[in-house]
Amino acid sequence: MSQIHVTTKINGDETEFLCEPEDTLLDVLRDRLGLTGAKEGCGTGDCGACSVTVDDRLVCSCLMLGAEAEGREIATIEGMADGEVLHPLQRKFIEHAALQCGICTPGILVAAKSLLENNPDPSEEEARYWLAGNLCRCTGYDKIIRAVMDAAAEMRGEIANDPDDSLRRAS
Amino acid sequence: MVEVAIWGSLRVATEGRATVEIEAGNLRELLDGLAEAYPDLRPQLRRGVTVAIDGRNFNDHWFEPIRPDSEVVLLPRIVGG
Amino acid sequence: MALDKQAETAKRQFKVVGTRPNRPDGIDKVTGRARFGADAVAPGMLTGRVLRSPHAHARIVKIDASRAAALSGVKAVVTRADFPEPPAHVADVLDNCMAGAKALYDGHAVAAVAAVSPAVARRALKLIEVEYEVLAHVTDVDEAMQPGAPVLHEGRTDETVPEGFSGNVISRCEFGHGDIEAGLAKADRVVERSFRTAATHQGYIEPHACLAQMGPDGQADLWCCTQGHYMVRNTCAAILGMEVGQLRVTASEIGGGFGGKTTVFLEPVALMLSKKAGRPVKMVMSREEVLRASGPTASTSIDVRIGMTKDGRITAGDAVLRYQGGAYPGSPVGMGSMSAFAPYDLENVRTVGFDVVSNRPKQAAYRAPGAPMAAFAVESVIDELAKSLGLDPLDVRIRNAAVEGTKSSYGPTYPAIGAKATFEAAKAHPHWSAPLGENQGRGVACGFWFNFGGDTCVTLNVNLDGTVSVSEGNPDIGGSRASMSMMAAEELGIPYEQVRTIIADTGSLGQNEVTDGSRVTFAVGLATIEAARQAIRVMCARAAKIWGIDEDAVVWEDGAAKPAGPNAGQFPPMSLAEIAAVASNTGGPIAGHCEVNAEGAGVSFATHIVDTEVDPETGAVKILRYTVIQDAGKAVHPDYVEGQFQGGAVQGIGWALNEEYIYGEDGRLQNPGFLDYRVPVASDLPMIDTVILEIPNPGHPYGVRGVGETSIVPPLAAVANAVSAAAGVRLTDLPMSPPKVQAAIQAARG
Amino acid sequence: MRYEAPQSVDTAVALLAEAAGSAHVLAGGTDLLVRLRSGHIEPELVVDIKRIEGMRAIVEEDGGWRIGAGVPSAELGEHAGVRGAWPGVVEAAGLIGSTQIQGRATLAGNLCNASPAADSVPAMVAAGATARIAGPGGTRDVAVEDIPTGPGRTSLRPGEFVASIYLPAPAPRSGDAYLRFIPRTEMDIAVVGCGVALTLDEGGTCIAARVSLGAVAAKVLLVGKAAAALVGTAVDDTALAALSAACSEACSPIDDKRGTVAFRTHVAGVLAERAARIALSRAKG
Repeated sequence: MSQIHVTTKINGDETEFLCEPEDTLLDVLRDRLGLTGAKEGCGTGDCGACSVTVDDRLVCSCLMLGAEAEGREIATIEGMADGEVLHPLQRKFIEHAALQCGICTPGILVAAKSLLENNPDPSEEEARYWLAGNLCRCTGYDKIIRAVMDAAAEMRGEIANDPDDSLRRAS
Repeated sequence: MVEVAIWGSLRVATEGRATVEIEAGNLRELLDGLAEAYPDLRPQLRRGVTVAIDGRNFNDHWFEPIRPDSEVVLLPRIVGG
Repeated sequence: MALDKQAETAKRQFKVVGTRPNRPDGIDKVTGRARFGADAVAPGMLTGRVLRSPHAHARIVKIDASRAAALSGVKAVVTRADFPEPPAHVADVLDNCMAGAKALYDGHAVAAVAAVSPAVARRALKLIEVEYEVLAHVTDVDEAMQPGAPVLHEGRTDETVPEGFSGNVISRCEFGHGDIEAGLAKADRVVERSFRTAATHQGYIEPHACLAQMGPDGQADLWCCTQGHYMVRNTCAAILGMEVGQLRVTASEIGGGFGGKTTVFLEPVALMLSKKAGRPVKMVMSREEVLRASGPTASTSIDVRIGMTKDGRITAGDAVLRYQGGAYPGSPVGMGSMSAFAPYDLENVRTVGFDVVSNRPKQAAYRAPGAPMAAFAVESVIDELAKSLGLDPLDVRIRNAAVEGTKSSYGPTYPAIGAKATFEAAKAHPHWSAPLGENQGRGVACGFWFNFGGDTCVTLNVNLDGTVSVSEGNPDIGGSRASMSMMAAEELGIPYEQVRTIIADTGSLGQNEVTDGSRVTFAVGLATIEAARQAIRVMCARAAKIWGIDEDAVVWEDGAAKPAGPNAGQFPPMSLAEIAAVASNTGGPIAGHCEVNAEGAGVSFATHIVDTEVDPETGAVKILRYTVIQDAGKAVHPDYVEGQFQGGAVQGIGWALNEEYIYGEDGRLQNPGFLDYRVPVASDLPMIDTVILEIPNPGHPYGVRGVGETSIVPPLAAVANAVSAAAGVRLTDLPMSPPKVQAAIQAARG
Repeated sequence: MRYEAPQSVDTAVALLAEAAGSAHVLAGGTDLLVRLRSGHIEPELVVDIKRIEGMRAIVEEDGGWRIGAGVPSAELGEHAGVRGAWPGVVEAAGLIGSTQIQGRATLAGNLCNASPAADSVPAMVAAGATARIAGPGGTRDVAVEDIPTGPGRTSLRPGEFVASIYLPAPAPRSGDAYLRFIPRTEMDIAVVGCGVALTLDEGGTCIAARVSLGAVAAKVLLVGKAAAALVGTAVDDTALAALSAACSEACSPIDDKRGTVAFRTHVAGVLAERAARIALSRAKG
């Protein structure tokens, strides 16, 4: 069994790795590259916890071979924030308490980012259908959808970033 | 004496009585007193019980005081999820 | 601990408690940095894998692992023969982790390997030869109870079970008071119905995972995702014959539990593999393993009889509950029986419960264990009675509501409770009177849960710069670190941002009960408050020393020590930071700690309203609107209280509509994956509206009640009542999957 | 296991033909990887065909559309031309799994996986789609309904793979639709699926129809009797009732974890009627 040499770009960085032919992209990210933000919740593409984008297309990294990444551009949760500056979705997830345990959160954020890149002004129903492949067992999705819609509004410039948001919401 | 309510299926161990009287000033004395007076209760006491004292549930706290007029109800051990 | 002494006025003005600050672990969790169970690594780590029984019930005649052990890269093979004879209290737990004489369910672990890679481990499993003698099996609760059913264990039936049942009936319990038949005789209408609920799984997205390392000196470290690392330590130590102090367990971040991570599955096996291999061993379950071989909840069969007068007074309530809890004793039927009629003030009430074993995985707790199924049956019959008598279902519930002083259906007399308040709030909610369209129906139901306390330790350290570090021993499963920081900040009078709470390992604090029973905000919160008060006493003493006045003459207000009144002398207040800065000069570091068995938690109630639309041609059910009304005692962080309400409601919706364990004729699980074990997805649901009521728990200084579990109790019945209203026919069999709903409609309409 | 990503059809065919043991074609991989990871298959060779030129392209051909075997559902959904011509096929492809799955899953893969419940297949059958098969003997075109022969089995010969799917140009006044029934709103395998394509004359009479059912037999069915119930009618209630009855009658499903025989049989009729109404309104423009 010989390993395959793959050259790819992950979160903007040129990356090379060796993998077994049967390794999934998720195996490679987690076990070979130390990018453990993507999670394996099912291994069958039914939970979305391993979501990443490949050439800007949202996919389950558990359903793609590592070898297929050759020459592709991959984005994971680890590349979502710009240094210390969180992506608006990340910030809104914290502010809206859109996570409880947090295991589904990386996958949902990657999927939600992909949604807003494809559709900056989704309806609630569009957001719910886009995210239907991301299971969350803690929240009942309510606060997740609110956070996504709020982030979308902010990214469209409809609502100024309100530093007193948490105070306002507490009243 | 403290009056202790016994749940239905446990009454086989208390000669059919729905309540029994035990001399006890706290939870430990109550549990010891029950085992002493009604040896047939011992298997359940070993499996675990919860004791409701005046409407609040206690599992382990031996020295929780019980007044003579306290309402005391024996329950199977309750656990959460 | 006498909690009453701490009870304070509900009128207290809070500064931090009740606000919605960001959680301290938020950034870790939105950036992918948070480390969950499967994210652990150790140098030289091996991969552990489990071989599982393909049979529902089989005697294990022989296991030959020699070929696996000889495979290059295999470093250890473990079977039951490697474990010492366990103490009685963990015997079933060990047998569930690694089968002994018999495999008792499809997926039961029979052997395990540790190897240098997952691929080698997989190959090794295939080389283990197990000779089975396949036995007849039973997975249905009613069939398991019949005389003549295949019996899993001989001699486990206890003294409470009457003659005439199979050996699978382990125990019987009975609760209640009054005279059922006399009560029913006074009723204008009696409804009697039978109900069934399928087993469901907690469905946490993170599979079980652990990393174990055990040295030849007997010292061991374990990293795992669990609801209680102290439980893991105590259980594993007992199973492996270790001293508790030699095993240190660190809880990783936990990706959901809902009760399912309150026991051990992989951990003792990983430790044994590591012991034999002399290297760290990591084990992670696949989703299939989680569903086949962790701890789903019980499936049930329940009969209910309730009598009601024309004006809506319940004259008697009677229920027989049968719960199969998998292959070992311990189904939550006792709690189901106690909770079934708990929201009501009844003169005549009786519940009889049977704990039954069958060839399924050993059940684990699932959010308010036992209660949702019982509430489904009872609340369905109350709904049917109310409607058949032309009464408003909420009026009926208000009419019969348990209140302070009511003798509960399970025995104790209630202190101040919120049952009636949730009914009245539901009645007043605009949702209750909103119009409905064609094929739509509205349902309402109530739920009850006990809530727990238990052993709890908290240490609070005041740092030299005036910040505060809180260490607690309960894994944070939904924002509890934020709540603890808030309660510490509230008590100390400092900003929330100056407090950081961490989850300590088992070597750092004393015993902590698991994160279960909705106990954390209540019990850990109580201990946090007490630890803060202890630190305040120390800080007041230091200020008194500095000022040269009596300790009793110093009070703590707004985060500072102050002289208590003019007679104590004129000194400017000393803030926490000022006292902390000179701690070394005034006696040493300042800390407070609390070790307590925090018993006396307050019960809680919830009422849910739901609108559904049923497609009469296909039986498809759509949830249109959902409102949760629940008593929280005091909502420390309202976002996370709402989150518990919403999450519980949606798990209940899944249980009501589509989630079920499906067993084939062969006794094997047919749907061990998220494809066919159908948990609700985002597009299945509307927003879940919440109403938080605050009826303070007298047993907690801030009035906190547990909120995590009650929210899953009403939805099964609420959705069933709504679907029944929309379909025009009573649904009594969960889940109400489309084929069942369509068949019921077709049967009713002819 | 060996992984190969050939650049040409010929190389792919050679690899597949030469493979001593089990060889599998990798397009979107959403079925293959599940089976691979669960240990249900242990291939000696996996041939990734996505790097072959043309495999990821959608091109117009004789007024219809040729869709490369590597084109994911999501790209199909973004293609205005295909969407305009065969909205039912595009919608069916858009129902395969989640957004993430649609980023990878392909029509050709959905077809060759040969599940009787595959969502895109009844829609393709109703549309009269053909599959272009590449193999050691060159290429051949086969009607989509002739590819699956039973659950997990196809009529492909050793060394062959589906290189593209061709959707013909729809006749004027045509419409198609696909509906499926699942217990949830997303993420389930079809309990029943139904594709309908029909063409009207200028007077509104149906002059051609194809009706296809999924998940009610060992393979996707083309139900001639159901189509006959529509042809020559104005697709009125009477015709729709006859269509519905014909569809139910054509079913020979199984009881399983997803549905009962009675339920599937009943729902096939319900969906056929609903899908036909949508197709009709599309045909009327």
